[in-house]
Amino acid sequence: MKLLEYQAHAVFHEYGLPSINGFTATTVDELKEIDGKLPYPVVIKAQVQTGGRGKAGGIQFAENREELLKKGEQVLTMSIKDLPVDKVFVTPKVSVKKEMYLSFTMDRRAKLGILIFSPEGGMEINEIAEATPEKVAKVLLPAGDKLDDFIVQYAADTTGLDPELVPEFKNFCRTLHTVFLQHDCLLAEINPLVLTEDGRLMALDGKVDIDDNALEKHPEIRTMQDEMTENKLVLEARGFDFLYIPIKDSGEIAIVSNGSGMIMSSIDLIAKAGMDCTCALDLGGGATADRIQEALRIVASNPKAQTIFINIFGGITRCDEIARGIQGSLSFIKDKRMVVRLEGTNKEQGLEIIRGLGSGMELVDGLYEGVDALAKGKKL
Amino acid sequence: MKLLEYQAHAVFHEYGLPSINGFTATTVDELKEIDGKLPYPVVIKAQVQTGGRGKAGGIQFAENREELLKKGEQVLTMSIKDLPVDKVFVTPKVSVKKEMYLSFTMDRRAKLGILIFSPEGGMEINEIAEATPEKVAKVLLPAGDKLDDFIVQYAADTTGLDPELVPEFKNFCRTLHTVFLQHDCLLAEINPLVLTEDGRLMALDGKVDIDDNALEKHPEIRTMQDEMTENKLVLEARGFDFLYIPIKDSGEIAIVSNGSGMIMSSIDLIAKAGMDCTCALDLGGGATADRIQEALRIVASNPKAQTIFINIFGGITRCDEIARGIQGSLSFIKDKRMVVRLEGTNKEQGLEIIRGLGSGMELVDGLYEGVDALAKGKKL
Amino acid sequence: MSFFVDENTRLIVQGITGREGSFHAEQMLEYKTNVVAGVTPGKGGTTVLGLPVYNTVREAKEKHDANASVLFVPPRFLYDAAYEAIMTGISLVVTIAEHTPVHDMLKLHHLAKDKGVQLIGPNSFGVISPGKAKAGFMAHRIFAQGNVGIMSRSATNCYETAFLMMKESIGQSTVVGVGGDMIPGSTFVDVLPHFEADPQTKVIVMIGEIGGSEEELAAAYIKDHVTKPVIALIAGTNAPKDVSMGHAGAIVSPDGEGSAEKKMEQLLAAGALIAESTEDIVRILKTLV
Amino acid sequence: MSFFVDENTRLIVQGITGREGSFHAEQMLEYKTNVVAGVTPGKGGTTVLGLPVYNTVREAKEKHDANASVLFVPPRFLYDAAYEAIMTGISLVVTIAEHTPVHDMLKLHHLAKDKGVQLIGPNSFGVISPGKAKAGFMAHRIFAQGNVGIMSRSATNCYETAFLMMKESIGQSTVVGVGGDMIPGSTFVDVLPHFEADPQTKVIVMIGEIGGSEEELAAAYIKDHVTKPVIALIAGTNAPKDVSMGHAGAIVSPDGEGSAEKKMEQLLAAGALIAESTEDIVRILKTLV
Repeated sequence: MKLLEYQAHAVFHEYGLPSINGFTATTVDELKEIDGKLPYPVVIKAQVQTGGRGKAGGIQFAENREELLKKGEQVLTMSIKDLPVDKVFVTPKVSVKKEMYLSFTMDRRAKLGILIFSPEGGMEINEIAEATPEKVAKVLLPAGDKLDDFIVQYAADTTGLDPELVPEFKNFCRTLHTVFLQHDCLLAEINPLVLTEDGRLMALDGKVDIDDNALEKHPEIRTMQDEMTENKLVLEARGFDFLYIPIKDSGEIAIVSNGSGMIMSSIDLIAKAGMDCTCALDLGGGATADRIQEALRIVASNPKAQTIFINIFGGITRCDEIARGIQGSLSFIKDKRMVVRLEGTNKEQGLEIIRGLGSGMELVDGLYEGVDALAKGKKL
Repeated sequence: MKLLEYQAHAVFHEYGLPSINGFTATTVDELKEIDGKLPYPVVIKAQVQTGGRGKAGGIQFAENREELLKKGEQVLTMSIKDLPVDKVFVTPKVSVKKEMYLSFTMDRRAKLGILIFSPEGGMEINEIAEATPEKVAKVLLPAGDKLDDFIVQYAADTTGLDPELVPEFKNFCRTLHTVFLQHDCLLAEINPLVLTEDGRLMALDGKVDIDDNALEKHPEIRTMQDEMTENKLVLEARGFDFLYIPIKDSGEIAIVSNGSGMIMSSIDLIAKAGMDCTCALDLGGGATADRIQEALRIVASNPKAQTIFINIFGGITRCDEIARGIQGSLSFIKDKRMVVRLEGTNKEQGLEIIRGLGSGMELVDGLYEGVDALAKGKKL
Repeated sequence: MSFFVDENTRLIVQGITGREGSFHAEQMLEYKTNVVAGVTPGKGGTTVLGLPVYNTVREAKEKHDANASVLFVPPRFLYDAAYEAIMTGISLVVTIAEHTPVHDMLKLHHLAKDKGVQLIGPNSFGVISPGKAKAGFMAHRIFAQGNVGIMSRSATNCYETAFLMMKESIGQSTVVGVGGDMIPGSTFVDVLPHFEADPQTKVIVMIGEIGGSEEELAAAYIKDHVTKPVIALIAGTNAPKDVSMGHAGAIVSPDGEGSAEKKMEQLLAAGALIAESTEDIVRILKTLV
Repeated sequence: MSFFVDENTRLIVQGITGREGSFHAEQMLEYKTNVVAGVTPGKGGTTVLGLPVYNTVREAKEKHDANASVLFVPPRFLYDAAYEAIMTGISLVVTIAEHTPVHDMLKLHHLAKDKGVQLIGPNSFGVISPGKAKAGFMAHRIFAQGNVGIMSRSATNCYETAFLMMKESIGQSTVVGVGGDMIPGSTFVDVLPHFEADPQTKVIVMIGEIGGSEEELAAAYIKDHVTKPVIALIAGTNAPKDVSMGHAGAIVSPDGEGSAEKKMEQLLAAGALIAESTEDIVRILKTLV
């Protein structure tokens, strides 16, 4: 789960990491309340889950109340990469002597945490690495709960960080590493990490991505989830423990299947045949008739989904259950084209039920046949 | 460094380990002060660094003030295995339902900590293991700072500890393990670990042996060292960073050498030739003339040492320095026989100096020759 | 032969007193797997399916000479249970649970490596050597004894492949679910040497997918060390970027790292045969076996 | 051949800016050992004996492809310094310091094992392959190239042996000080396979002493795996019980565990030749080489 910037700062503050303070606002009234709480000039930052805010005009400076309200409203009414800006984060403008980059993330290849640091910051890390590779340290962390001093020292030494900054930098790293571990982060990034005019290190912007599998340990983060700008169908599906994946805006096919691998295989073959999927829904295990009905209701509510491709292969999934679920969903899928592939226990009973539902149903045997059917509009 | 019982209890209390409370006394006056502070009956225990106190009469029970003073004085004036009892530890007499054994120590073979537990206690652990081996669990601890729950559970399960006691037993083990780690113990033993009549676990007697190499981390333990019953020459030698080792009361030879291996080899060959050593002194590295003088003064003050065997082999030790040290020690070694073996840099200069000291000195070339000289009274 | 599990396996089931644990213990017994005991802390002394249950893995290991363990425990207990099995020196530890925290797996992966333990999973169907033994929850009826080794990040794509193989009367030596998580206990590279060394295995099928670098690492290993034919499927070519496709591990980074194209390219260069679908795997297999 | 250190060694000295570190770095350079750099936290960027000094082992390793490290650091810093070297993947780590806390060594011993690092010491004179290289503080003048391998818990008994060998013109392949502490990084059993595999080594001398079980474990290993003649000396037969003889590890338990008798008995049964003194070692050597 990727936190919004102001949420990341809240996490940093919790651990005592020097990080910018500010206030959020969702309306002009709330902007008015901020006036007077911060010394001008202030920075108004759009809170959306995407990069490139600056270029899109999502970061504005205000010298006084008037500008705060005007520019704040402006940002609150804009969209960035199709995401409406619901909230802004207003902070003091800090005098910056130097911008740096610091993050802890996962190295999947080595299966270790990794510290990434550059005394050059502000840009994306891959841009920095392209421009000045010698100024980027990527140091794998030994497995365990300790950030070894020599790791940080190495990062500082090899990038030429001013030795006078090293002691404070080590403290900063230790604290961010604690955030990384204790908040189960996949990414804890500070960019820019700034050296202020008065010589302190401070997190000016932060990205925090928390392992979804660990949210159980962090109930306070779970409550943030509702606030996030997110696809409504994704949220609805999550309520039933389904995974709803939006795929391509231009697609017309919705896939309902039971397993990640199967879904990817289906998308791949459909794409190969020149068609596009709009979404996919993963039922997970234990597909009962009731759950199938809910799943079909959710995908059917996506107006782009002209065709629903149900592709079920389960060792212990009962095909008659699936068929009964489809039967119960006829009311909301009536105007959709349905291609159905069933494999597993009680396959024949399931097929019998589907056949009884009439010509709207296209039954196929196997994935290839399903994709052929989707392509050719082949009927049973 | 092996703590006395009352010191072990003090360490246990520091960690909140349920452990018996009591008072120490070194005089009858101090015994009088204890009267009234504890409910009778009380237990009076001699504080000496040896086992078998009970059999030697070093543990007494007192029903009242009169008995406390009488028996207390009795214990304070006794010696156990040649160690005079300077101090007693007086505690309440606890009603005991069951005596058990628990310790954490080092397994040198596996190079791991080891938990040893038996629901039978009171005797020495090797006696328990001989009598009822199935009631003794010896469980190696994985390297690290955590006492894993499953280790303790296993110890309890395999010795048949009452499952109702397991939760409290786990807490007890965790605390003792913390003592073991944080106080750098070579041994942290509780015997007996008792189940009191009111159903609690309590340490009734404890043995704690702390790694000498870690005393720097535990200044409060270092202060205890002075209190311990210890050989005066050992203490004096320690002041100069020498190691003085008493060997055999009946021996007449003192060895002065520079290295543990060399000392052991010397003792072995001397014993093989039918003679006995009374003590040995290890100079360690950097043997200057001054230090040799101090070392010779210390061994010469042992009246048993009729003969001093100086056996020096050092890659970088200068033999002329050693010789000058011997020269400076003539006043206090004049009535001792001296056998000297020198090997290393400036050997010839050293030998020249020794030869100049007169017939009291016997020079030998090598360890075998030295042992021959010791045996035969061979003169130069 | 075959490896990981076979007639010499002496398997314990951690979490055997749970609903899933007992159900699948029964399935494994039905498959004639030598399940010797169960472990559930606090339930020691009880019996499930006629098997003794212990509080600790160590007791089960000592009393029954157990050499493998399969864990049916919820994700939040997985770390402790796997840690215990690894530290007790069980040589094969199979973890099933989905939704294991990534930081937990980070530690377990290296702990198992350091201790020389083969840790399989999590988010895996387990391991099966058809006709001999299984440690996991896979529907064993779709597997048959044969000489194709399969290792797969995906359960469904593996099932589908096995199912299609069965129709063609092609069986498997050993099938390993390396699991769909970001940090697996054992990777393709960890499993490949076993397939290469196993005389029963004649062809290796590797079912990979987008995300991570395991297929690239496998390609490098195959190039230098594997002499047997390898058929590889990479699922997710057309999956959107920066979106997890259900498996926590199946995600292409915004910068394109973990894409199917790169994986296929490197596997092709390493001499692997690239299948475009599960049916395609079986088509290629028919030409080889 | 020889092993651990030789002409391919690229050694770093941790603690090179200290008095002992710089003195012995100079000695090692004088012996033509390929010392490539020094490491002292906080002294990075300086130079000692013309060698660059770094803050971290890692930087020294990357800049100079270092493969060995010798530590001249006080005992209270030993844990951190050895930990850093091991975690950085230096394959040979030699520790000199006496008085290292036992609990520290307990962790380091296993960490090194887990990471496949050869940790030598502490309380050791180091390692020398005469005529090639040395990592330690031994007086190298008493060693000469030859075909006897020595491993020793005691420095002085080893020196004396080497000195007596020199008089008889018998030299050494590699000499390893396993150290006199209770928990050594590498034990006799860890070193024996290297001597067995080293073609230069024709005879193995093992200088043990009372305390612990290393000699017993070595006996078991020798019996099954060592084909070369082994001459063993066990010092301390007549040492009093329950008293440390200077080496922290040289102590016989009150119950007699760690006694010289048992060690000699088992070594004899394993086919080792028992020497009663250092001179006796050389006497036996003369009959063999």
